[in-house]
Amino acid sequence: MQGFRFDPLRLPPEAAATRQRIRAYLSSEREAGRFAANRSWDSFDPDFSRRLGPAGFIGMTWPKRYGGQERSALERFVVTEELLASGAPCGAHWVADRQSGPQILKHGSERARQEILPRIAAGECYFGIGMSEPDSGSDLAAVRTRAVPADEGWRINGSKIWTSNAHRAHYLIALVRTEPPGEDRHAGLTQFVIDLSAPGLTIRPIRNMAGHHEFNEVFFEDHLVADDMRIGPPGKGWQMVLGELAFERAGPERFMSDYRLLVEAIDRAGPSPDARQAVEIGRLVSHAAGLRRMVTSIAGLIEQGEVPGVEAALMKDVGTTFEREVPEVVRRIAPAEPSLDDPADRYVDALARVTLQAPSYTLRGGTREILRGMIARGLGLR
Amino acid sequence: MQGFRFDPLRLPPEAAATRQRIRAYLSSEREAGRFAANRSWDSFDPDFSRRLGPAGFIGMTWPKRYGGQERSALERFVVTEELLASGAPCGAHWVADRQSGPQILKHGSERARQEILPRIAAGECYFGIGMSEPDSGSDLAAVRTRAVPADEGWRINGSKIWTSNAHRAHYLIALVRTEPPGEDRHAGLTQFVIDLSAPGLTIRPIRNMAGHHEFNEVFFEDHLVADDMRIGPPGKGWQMVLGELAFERAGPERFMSDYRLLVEAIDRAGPSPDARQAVEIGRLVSHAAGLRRMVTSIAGLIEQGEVPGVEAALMKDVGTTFEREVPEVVRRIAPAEPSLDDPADRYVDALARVTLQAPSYTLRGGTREILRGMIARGLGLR
Amino acid sequence: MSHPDDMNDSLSQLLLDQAERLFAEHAPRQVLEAADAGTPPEALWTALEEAGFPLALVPEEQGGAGLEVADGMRLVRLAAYHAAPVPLAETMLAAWLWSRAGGDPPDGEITLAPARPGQRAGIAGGILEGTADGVPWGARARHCLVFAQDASGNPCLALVGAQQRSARPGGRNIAFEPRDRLQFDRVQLAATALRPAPLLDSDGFLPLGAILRSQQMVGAMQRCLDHALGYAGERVQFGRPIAKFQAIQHMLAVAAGHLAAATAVADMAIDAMTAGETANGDLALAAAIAKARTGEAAGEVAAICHQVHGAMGFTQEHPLHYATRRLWSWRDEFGSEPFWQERIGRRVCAAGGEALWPMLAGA
Amino acid sequence: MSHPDDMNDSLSQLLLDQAERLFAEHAPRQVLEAADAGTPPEALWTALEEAGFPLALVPEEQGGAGLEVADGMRLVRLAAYHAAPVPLAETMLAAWLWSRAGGDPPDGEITLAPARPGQRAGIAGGILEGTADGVPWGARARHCLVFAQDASGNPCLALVGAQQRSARPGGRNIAFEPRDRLQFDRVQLAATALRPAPLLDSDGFLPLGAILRSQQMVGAMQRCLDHALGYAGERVQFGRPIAKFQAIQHMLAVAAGHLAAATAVADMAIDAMTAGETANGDLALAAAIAKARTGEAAGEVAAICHQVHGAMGFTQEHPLHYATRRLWSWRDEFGSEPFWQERIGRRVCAAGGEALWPMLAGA
Repeated sequence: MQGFRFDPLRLPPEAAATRQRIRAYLSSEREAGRFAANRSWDSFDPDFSRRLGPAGFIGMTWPKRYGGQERSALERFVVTEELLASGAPCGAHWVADRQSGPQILKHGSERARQEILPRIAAGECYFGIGMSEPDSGSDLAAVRTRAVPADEGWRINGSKIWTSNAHRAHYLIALVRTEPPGEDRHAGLTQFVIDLSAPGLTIRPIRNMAGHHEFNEVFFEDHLVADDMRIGPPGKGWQMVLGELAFERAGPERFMSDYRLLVEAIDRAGPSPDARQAVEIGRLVSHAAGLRRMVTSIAGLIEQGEVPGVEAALMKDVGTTFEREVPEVVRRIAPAEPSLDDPADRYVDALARVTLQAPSYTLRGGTREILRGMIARGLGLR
Repeated sequence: MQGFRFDPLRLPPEAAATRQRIRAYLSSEREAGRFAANRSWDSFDPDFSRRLGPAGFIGMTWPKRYGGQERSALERFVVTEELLASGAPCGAHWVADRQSGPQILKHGSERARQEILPRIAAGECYFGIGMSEPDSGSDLAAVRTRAVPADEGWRINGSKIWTSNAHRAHYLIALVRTEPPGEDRHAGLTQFVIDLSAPGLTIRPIRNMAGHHEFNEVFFEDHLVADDMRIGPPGKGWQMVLGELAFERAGPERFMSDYRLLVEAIDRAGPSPDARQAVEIGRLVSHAAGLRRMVTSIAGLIEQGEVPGVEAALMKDVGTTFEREVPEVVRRIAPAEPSLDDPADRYVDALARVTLQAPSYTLRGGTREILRGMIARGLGLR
Repeated sequence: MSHPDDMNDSLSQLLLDQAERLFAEHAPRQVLEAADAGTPPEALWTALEEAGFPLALVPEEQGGAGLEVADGMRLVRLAAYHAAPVPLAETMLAAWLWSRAGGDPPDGEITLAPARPGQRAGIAGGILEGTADGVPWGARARHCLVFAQDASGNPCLALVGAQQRSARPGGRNIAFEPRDRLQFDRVQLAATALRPAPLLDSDGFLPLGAILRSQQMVGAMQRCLDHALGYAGERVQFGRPIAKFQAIQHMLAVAAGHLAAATAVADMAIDAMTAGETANGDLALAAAIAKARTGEAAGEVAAICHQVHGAMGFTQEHPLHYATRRLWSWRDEFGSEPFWQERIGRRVCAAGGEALWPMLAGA
Repeated sequence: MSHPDDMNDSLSQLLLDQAERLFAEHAPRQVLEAADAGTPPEALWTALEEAGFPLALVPEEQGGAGLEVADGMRLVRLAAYHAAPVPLAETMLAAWLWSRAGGDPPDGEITLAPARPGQRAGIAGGILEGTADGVPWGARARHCLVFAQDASGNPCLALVGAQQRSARPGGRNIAFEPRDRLQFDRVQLAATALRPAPLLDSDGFLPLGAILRSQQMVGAMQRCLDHALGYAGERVQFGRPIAKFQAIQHMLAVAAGHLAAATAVADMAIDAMTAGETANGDLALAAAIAKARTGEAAGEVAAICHQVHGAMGFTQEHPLHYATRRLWSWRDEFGSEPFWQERIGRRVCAAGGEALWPMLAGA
């Protein structure tokens, strides 16, 4: 396909070695009872992240002088997929490691790099995402939060919404308008690193339908941010955000959010499944295998320094469609009444949690409709 | 739902009596070896129709003076669903009975009624549909075939496409432009009954992908049509065509085109199906049951003289989605390599024919996309 | 989308209007929130009892309102439309069955047990023995109507008071409705508390419970679609309401199709229940079809409506989840889709392909 | 959409260009029409033989072109993209296997039998016995490579000439490709015509046949999507190309997703075949995954591309059906999706949930 690059990629030997290292690490964590399996990248556990960082598994690709390991993107990829497969609670550091850190490394000031990256890599510093606003969800270019030049840098007024973990993260990267909207509605936007402990911010919790507090609305009232907390040139925020989104959409978490439910369903079916169970599980596995290969190819593009925007959109659309199917399929082959009140039954518990989480899979990080529009553009239809 | 009327309907006693009559008739036909089962309303068999008419099952609702039986729309409905369930080859008279005859009865001239309706009811006179043109398929209002007043009535130039059976039918009802396109693109269209044996017509066959000749392109070159072969007032063709389409979309053939494949698959699975087969067949049956009730409700609306445009669109969308699923589901529970060369294996034969026909289900009579647009309008979204 | 009461029906508009006002007054947002947090909506239940709704299906001579089954099911849909967090449907059904068995239904909530496939209770010498999981409001209901078979396999109904059974409370479905484990540990029944079960076969409450949940899912789907249509008309992105995007329009058209099909089979089940009062209607098949098709529609409609709502519908603030969490719970209760699909499929296959049509259209 | 040869690959551009020209010249529309009507495309086959494609995978020292497996599969996709109505894929695979078994592959078309699950042939004392249905070009191929097991269950290959087997010709799949019944009636094999089978286990040709069909489906899906993208850009309705409608865009985006996923698993199967040359690669699992996922994608892509084409794509005139009829045929050959899905599922379940990840990502 024109512009769709899913070239076969064989992982290099060092990636295999890294895989063994992270597997050994996770095994020891599990054996020590340090994490409940069946969590995922939306489970916030700072203790887990504070151990994972010093073990060398956060910020792996960054220069050593910023706390990184100077590993390849493929080694980082292997670590992320192993974390997901094990059901480790990665939510605390996930955004910082995946997209905020890389944005700062690539487009941030030297001060931002020195102050922030080593703390991320240590598993101590967490980020939220500051893109959406109440009136601009899918239509990101419609953001109305404004930054105007001030003595110390910029003064920001407005609000951001759906910022995961803003109440327990340290920073977010906010996309704000720095010039009035003109002919080109993508122009005049700028990204800034926002210190969530600084004055001029109010955080309002937004509980999700399962009753959990993950989302927030963040209000900016004359919030001051230094110019060296700017990401990329003023007015070029749209280009910045596209790059950030490609990273946000490109990883294995876009088909593995409920991987642990699949694992539990397999065990529920048992070693001698009936034909229905075998067929449906086999079908899901055939999908997972294809997706894993696609996401591996994308990791290869990232390793080559590419920004795989359309490929990431396509993989995320196919991957999240799969994620949405997993609970719907397994509930049919291993019937259960889902409940959050019986954690001892790991299958029922996973089914309940995933059922309540699944609607977000095709929304967060770009809705299905936005992604399909991007794919259609990649196909030359728009 | 606003405007969606699927009220429960209990069929009246006379419908039950009619059902027994048509069942007895079809049984005797089958026993006499007069039709191969597993055909449907797209199988053209004039012999079958010429027996069915005199038996009183065509044009049933029409006045006796035009060859009808003055039966209710619900009795006609029962006959159509029994024909479909039995796999009778109804293609010859189907369009004439369903939509062309009713259009002529309601909006045609007395001459047209007297000349044509009794022959339809006798099972001797067949119609094609003259709506689509090469450049106006879904966008019907874009028709370019033109009729201009002439001494004897109207002179028509242009062409119609996808006219099923034009090469073996007697008439078609054509939608043509009688006034230049203006502000209101739906204005200035008129419907005419076209005698396919008259001069000024050329019929070009269009074979379908299975190699069958059902479709045609009909070219009009100074074709003359008398004014009393006009349907409805000049310029009001759009209103005429909407009414015709509601009838075209409202019947049980919109979920029963491949009903016989389901029957064969049930027999293929046998009396002791495995769990996969039982579950999937049970699922399809649950869909069929709901659709049958919906289409029965629509028949009730028609009996009350309503034009159930939106309900028909909704039923057709749900019904054809079901029809598209049938071959995809049964091939998974009763695997076979489909072939047209083994008619003795009725399941394999039905599977092959349906597989090749299925793409048309969600196209003919209004594409899925057009229907969903109509439903959305019914929901108040447009 | 409209309210369930837009339908033509025989229930007086008066009664449905009354119910509508009752739910508006006694099941507002705060009551749903409180119920989710564990506080039962006592005022709501009291109001329902005062209106006579729990015993609506019971004949007047037995202390009820003598409502027709179809009208009662309309009320069940309306309660579900409002996500009323009370066992109204269960109580209506239990009271109806008990009255048909010749008993006078008691006041207060009545639940039904067993409620899951594969669970059974037994009766011998007037003594009830058994365990039932996932019983709706099992710990809170004042009475539990238990389906049990005696040694000869005869279906019986036992009316068991709260003090007679032990309950392990604390379980909830994902709509946070109580679903408790009840144990009947050699419960000695009074003579008037044990009766031959009308209408039921060895499946116990499963078919009628499935019909209840089907009606409720219809009501909750209507609510989802109402929410989504409203939201799509208001939410502006890229300079226009999202209702104007073809993708949104087509998704909602599909959802409307599922709702229409689900309503059709739920209506069909009502007919079968009604016929069952006087003739031997094919209740089991109608229940199976209703639950299978409605449950499938529930998943699709919930998914579509969440997609239309975007992140907003995923929040506790937005009321969408009161409907969708119920859909995701109810579709698995009293037998999930595959349970009933398999039933249908086995019956259809055993009869053979040509027998399907008479099964659908009547002999 | 692009041609299969846009990929980076090791096959020289020269060779693929040559193949492209060859198909353009020898497999134009008229040749496809004639083949559908029963006239074999002899000039096409002759041209393919002259180019050395049928024996492309055979080592040079055994008279072949010594092409790598991956490049050979690229050629298979290209032939399928052009709907070339010849058993090129089957011949390439048969010749490759026979050469790996130590034999020198003959000229002419070679087919594979048995080709369906559950069918078997046996060898005893150099005598072959068995029946195989649905054999691709079974009546026309000059040779048939037969998989058979001897009395001890050892997998063998037998090369059988046309005069040695009886054929019931006339069967075709719905792409009108010949699928004949072959009978091996006490066929006495020459010593050089019977060899121990490399790579194969008791499944015989099923896994490798499944991989062939997977590659072919990738090629045919690429063609479908190319057709649909072209048509959507040209066809004007309501005053604009239908490509501008969101419904069309989203459908085609979904199709592109299926194609990408199918390509990924088809590539994976090529890796497994390649690995199998030197190590004990997990061919069976890779084949199962490839056929299951590709077959599922084939149905979806064909459906979407027909929907985009409207009535036009339903005609014999429009070339779309040369691709879609092949997809509908190939997905059921060498085991349909559920056949392979069940294999995968049984293996995964037997190993347990935690073993799935190492199975996907490597131990």
